[in-house]
Amino acid sequence: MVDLFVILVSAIFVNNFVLARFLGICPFLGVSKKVETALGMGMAVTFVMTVATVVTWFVQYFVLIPFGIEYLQTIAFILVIASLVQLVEMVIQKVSPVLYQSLGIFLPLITTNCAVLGLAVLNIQKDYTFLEGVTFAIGAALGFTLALVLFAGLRERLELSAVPPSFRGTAIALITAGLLSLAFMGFAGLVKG
Amino acid sequence: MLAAILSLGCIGLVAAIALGFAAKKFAVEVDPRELAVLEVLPGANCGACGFPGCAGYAKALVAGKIDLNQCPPGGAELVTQLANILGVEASAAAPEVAVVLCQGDNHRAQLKYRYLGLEDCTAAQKIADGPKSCPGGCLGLGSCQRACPFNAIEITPEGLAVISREKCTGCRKCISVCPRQTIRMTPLESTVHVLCNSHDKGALVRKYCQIGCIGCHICQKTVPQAYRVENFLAEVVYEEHLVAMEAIDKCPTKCIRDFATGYPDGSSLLPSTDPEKSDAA
Amino acid sequence: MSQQLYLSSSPHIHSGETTSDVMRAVLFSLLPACVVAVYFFGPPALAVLLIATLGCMAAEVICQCLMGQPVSSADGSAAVTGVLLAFNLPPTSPWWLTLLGAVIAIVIGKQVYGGLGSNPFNPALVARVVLLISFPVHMTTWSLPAPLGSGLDLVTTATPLGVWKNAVMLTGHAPPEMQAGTLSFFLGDMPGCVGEVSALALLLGAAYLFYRRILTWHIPVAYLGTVVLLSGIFWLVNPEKYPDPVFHLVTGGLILGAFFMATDMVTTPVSMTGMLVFGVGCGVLTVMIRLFGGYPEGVSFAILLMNAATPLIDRYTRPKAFGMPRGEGWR
Amino acid sequence: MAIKLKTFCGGIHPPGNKQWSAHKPIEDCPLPEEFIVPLAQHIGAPSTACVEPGQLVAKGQTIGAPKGFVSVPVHAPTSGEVVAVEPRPHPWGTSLPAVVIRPDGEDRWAEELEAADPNDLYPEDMVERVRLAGVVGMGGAAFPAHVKMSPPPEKKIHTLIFNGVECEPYLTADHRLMLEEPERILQGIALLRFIYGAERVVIGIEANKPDAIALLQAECKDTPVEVIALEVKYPQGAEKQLIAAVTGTEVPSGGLPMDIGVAVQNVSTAAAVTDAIIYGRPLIERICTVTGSAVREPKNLRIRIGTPLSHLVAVCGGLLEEPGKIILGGPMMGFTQTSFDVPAVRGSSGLLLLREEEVVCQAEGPCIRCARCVQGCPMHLLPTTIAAYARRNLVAEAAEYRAMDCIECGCCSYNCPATIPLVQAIRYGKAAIIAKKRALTL
Repeated sequence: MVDLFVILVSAIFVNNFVLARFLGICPFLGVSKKVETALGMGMAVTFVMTVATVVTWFVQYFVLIPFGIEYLQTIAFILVIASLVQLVEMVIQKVSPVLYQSLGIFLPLITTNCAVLGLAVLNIQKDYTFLEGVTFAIGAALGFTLALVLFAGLRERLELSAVPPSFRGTAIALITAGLLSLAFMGFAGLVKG
Repeated sequence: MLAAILSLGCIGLVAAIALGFAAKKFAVEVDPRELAVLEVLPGANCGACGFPGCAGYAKALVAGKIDLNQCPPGGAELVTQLANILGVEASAAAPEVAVVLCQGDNHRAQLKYRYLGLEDCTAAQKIADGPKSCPGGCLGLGSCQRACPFNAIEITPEGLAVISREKCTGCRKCISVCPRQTIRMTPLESTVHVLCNSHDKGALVRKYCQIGCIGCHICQKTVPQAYRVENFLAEVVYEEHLVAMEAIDKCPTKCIRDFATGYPDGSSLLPSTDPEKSDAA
Repeated sequence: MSQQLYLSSSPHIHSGETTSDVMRAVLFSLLPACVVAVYFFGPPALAVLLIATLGCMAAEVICQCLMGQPVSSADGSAAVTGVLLAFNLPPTSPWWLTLLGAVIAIVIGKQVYGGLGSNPFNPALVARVVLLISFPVHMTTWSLPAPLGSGLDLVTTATPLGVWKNAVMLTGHAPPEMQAGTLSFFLGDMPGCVGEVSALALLLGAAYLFYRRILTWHIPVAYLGTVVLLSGIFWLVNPEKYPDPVFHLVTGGLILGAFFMATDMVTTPVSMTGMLVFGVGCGVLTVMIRLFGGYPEGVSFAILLMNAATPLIDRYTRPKAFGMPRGEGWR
Repeated sequence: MAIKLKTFCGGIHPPGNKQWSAHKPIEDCPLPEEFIVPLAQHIGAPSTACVEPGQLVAKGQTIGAPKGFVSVPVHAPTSGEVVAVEPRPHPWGTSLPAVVIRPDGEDRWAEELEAADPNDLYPEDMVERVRLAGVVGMGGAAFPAHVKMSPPPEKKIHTLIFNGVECEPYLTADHRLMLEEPERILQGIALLRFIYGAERVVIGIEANKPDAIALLQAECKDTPVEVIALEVKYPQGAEKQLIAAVTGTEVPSGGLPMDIGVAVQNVSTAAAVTDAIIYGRPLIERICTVTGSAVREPKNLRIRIGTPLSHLVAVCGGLLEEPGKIILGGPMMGFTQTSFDVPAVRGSSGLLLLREEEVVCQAEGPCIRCARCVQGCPMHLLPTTIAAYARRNLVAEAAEYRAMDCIECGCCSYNCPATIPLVQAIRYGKAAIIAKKRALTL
């Protein structure tokens, strides 16, 4: 139990996927203009990450290892994740057109998102059990959502402030992301994970 | 090797089946014409059409609810493209630009009081009808400038809005925010305008503005077909703009202006040097 | 005659207190701590204070000139940032470190966001954290206080929090000698950053700000209350390993943080509920980082993290508008 | 022992500046050379002129007929000749139709006005007499009183509050009225109580008028009317804040006081109701405080509606210096005027002349989020956020932050260290919200 908690806290705060591991920067910058959209994206990522972890774990331990083809890990994972995200996209488009519209082109981006692939690979590297892996995935996704929502809040506020023209848009977003990442350094050493 | 190929192939197959199934089960109907229309629209989402963004306009177009010429930034070219996609006859709109019908900046026009507060024309207009004595004159607080999606409007240091004819796309955003209807849409080909918006009697106009139209009819007497005077205010009959310049020198208050020869004083907008554009005719 | 009249929207009278009045009051309230700093750390502390303050003001003027904006250093906000930055640096900081901090605070922390009022993070803390991460050695070299006239040289040592953290890491329990000096810590006789050492001087300044109604009680009370409560629980559970709440209060930058850094108006929520949430958040994060984190001191990081959360807090803690049923649609 | 005075949450404490005129007894203002009686003096449809240039009118004669239910007639302030019916500068800022009357000096009452014994009247008759007399809310908003007095039958009024707060700085008109003519007010209160059938009747007075509180308390000793002293705080006299202070209940957002069974009337409205019901006299005069540092001798004047401001200034000994601002109403919610040519109207509780150096003309600075506007807002809104959205034309966001609940009291702007014109920005946003709603319903 304690182990799982440590994994969770570590993935959310200490080794935050976006702000400490710098994975998934593209949606972090792209889908963080509005808090609502960020929440939607966060939920989509949480879902994808969790499902991807489950599937890749099974692929790893029931397909790749038994057949001795671990060297195909990357390509197999990409294949699985890509088709999975396609599936999610179709479902969302049908079930919630509003959410689909606000997530826009970034849903397909989860397909090739290094955060998801990175998570799957890290899971295997760290020799996590199935339960640990899922916990790690949820933690990572929550961390991603946390960073995304915090950042979206900041950007919404920036919209109302008098940022000099040359810094408007992505420039100031990158600076803010840097400062946010600095603040997250405070969690360093909180738990060894 | 065989195991690798087989297992990857199997994974691929499973994924393909799942996707194929989902494509059937969760298919969403999108009118292909809508996508095609969206493709050709400028994508500025300026809202000039009155719909929320280009996607909204595309939807309305495909539904056949409106005319094809509601997108000023797209211009005539877009109208023909849209007509091709939607299979309708095109009715091209003549290109238009917005013009500020006022030259009464803070030096030339009288102020009735000193205004304190929000830098916004609509807000100032609510306080005793705006600080300018002239009821139609430009307040120069820059509401149109902030509304312009194309940065085509500047406010001169003397407090007058000036619209660049090169940058203006005719989107009408400025018109909707101007509380005094000082900005008008005019045909791009006509460069001559009576730059005044006051319907007050000549004597009153003289009192509060050095450069306002006093309704003296001299322009109309000089070129009868090119000017119309109503309620003490002259107006160019734009169909006859070619001969309208003849009256420019005759105007006693110099409120008729030919933009082909440059912008009002104080504006940093350079005189139009492109011969194509200045004699667009 | 009518041309001389002013017309405007109501109201037509004003409290008379302007932004620069507020900034001046904050500067004034920081004076006692400045005096104590110079008393305990001598000329080096004075140098840090001067370089940081003048550096910030100069950086602001240069920035605004370069960007073609009207120069607004007269409002005093850059000076406040400068003094607060100096308060967050060790008295032994070399001049270039201080100056770099000043430039980071003003340029990255404030001007790129559009100047006063637009920055989401406290500029002084941004600079401190950047320096702490970039120059850990310089930023964690502390010296024993050597009161003016005592003839002592500045001796390199560690802060009480640092000593405690080291002891816990090495031996698993608190160093016995640390529990003794609460009163001298309170007066400022401890190694630490320029402005954080004397809780007494800081409280004096804070009292003045309360008197001027520039501070409200919400953030400091929520912050300190949370720290006392949380550290008290840990202390009761294991007094061997965790220090008592009073130790937490008087050591490190907690008082400075709670009254002067976490209350920076620009980077904190605007509603009362929001301020309470902000304060509690700061408290929790501070205790967590102090007790379990890699850094001995967590105040800066805690405040920066809560700064980041401020827009969200603002969003979800809107006051209940007059005439709205409690807990419906609003909040 | 200090008793905790009733009040509301939020608000500000601007300097009262009432000492200049608080001790000055009400003086009758002599007739000016010319009256300018605007046809629009109340919220609702303006009345239409029913006299012509050249016609002779008597004091109290109807010169403007009401148009619709939310509208009241306009009466001649004195006897004389109608000189013109034309647009004239109006306190609201634009030129609006007005009847210009040159007095003949006789000040002869019209014959059609009849006194009545209130014991013979039904409440409906009383309301009708109030309507015909053109009585409006005299606190400044000038909402037709008869509309307020005819709540729909399902909205039973149980509490009737009389507003003697006068929280606007400088103004002392209501204060003097309460001191000098309490019987007129109390008669009106009795009549209104009868009309509404209210169980509880309260007069709320700010604690800075102890003489008025003592006097009215003594007068109301054996009546069911309570006189309550309220904490000195602006905007204690705003309708919703007054109700909150007296009853402890909040008027629902977007609703009216009648939704919680409360009605509020100004004390001077009560006095006007007495005149209308008992004497049949229309609303042609009111008490107006002429004050400010640019006036030689601040006074409380009983003025006729339609008196030009220049005349009021002359009666008060003229100007000490050219004013920087001419404000009709109080300094917190009054309207600045372009000249002294505009007339005082029914809602004009004061004329305030500020010297040029008193005018707040500091350049606007950036918002430092000090939250003073939030702490001061009596409606518990976030003024800085609403203003920021309104200025960027983010109408939906401004509406979501409840811009429409703003009562424009000015507390936020008063407190703002950056001198941001918050009220003006919010007002702008409100106009945009209304325009958008209208566009959507069309």
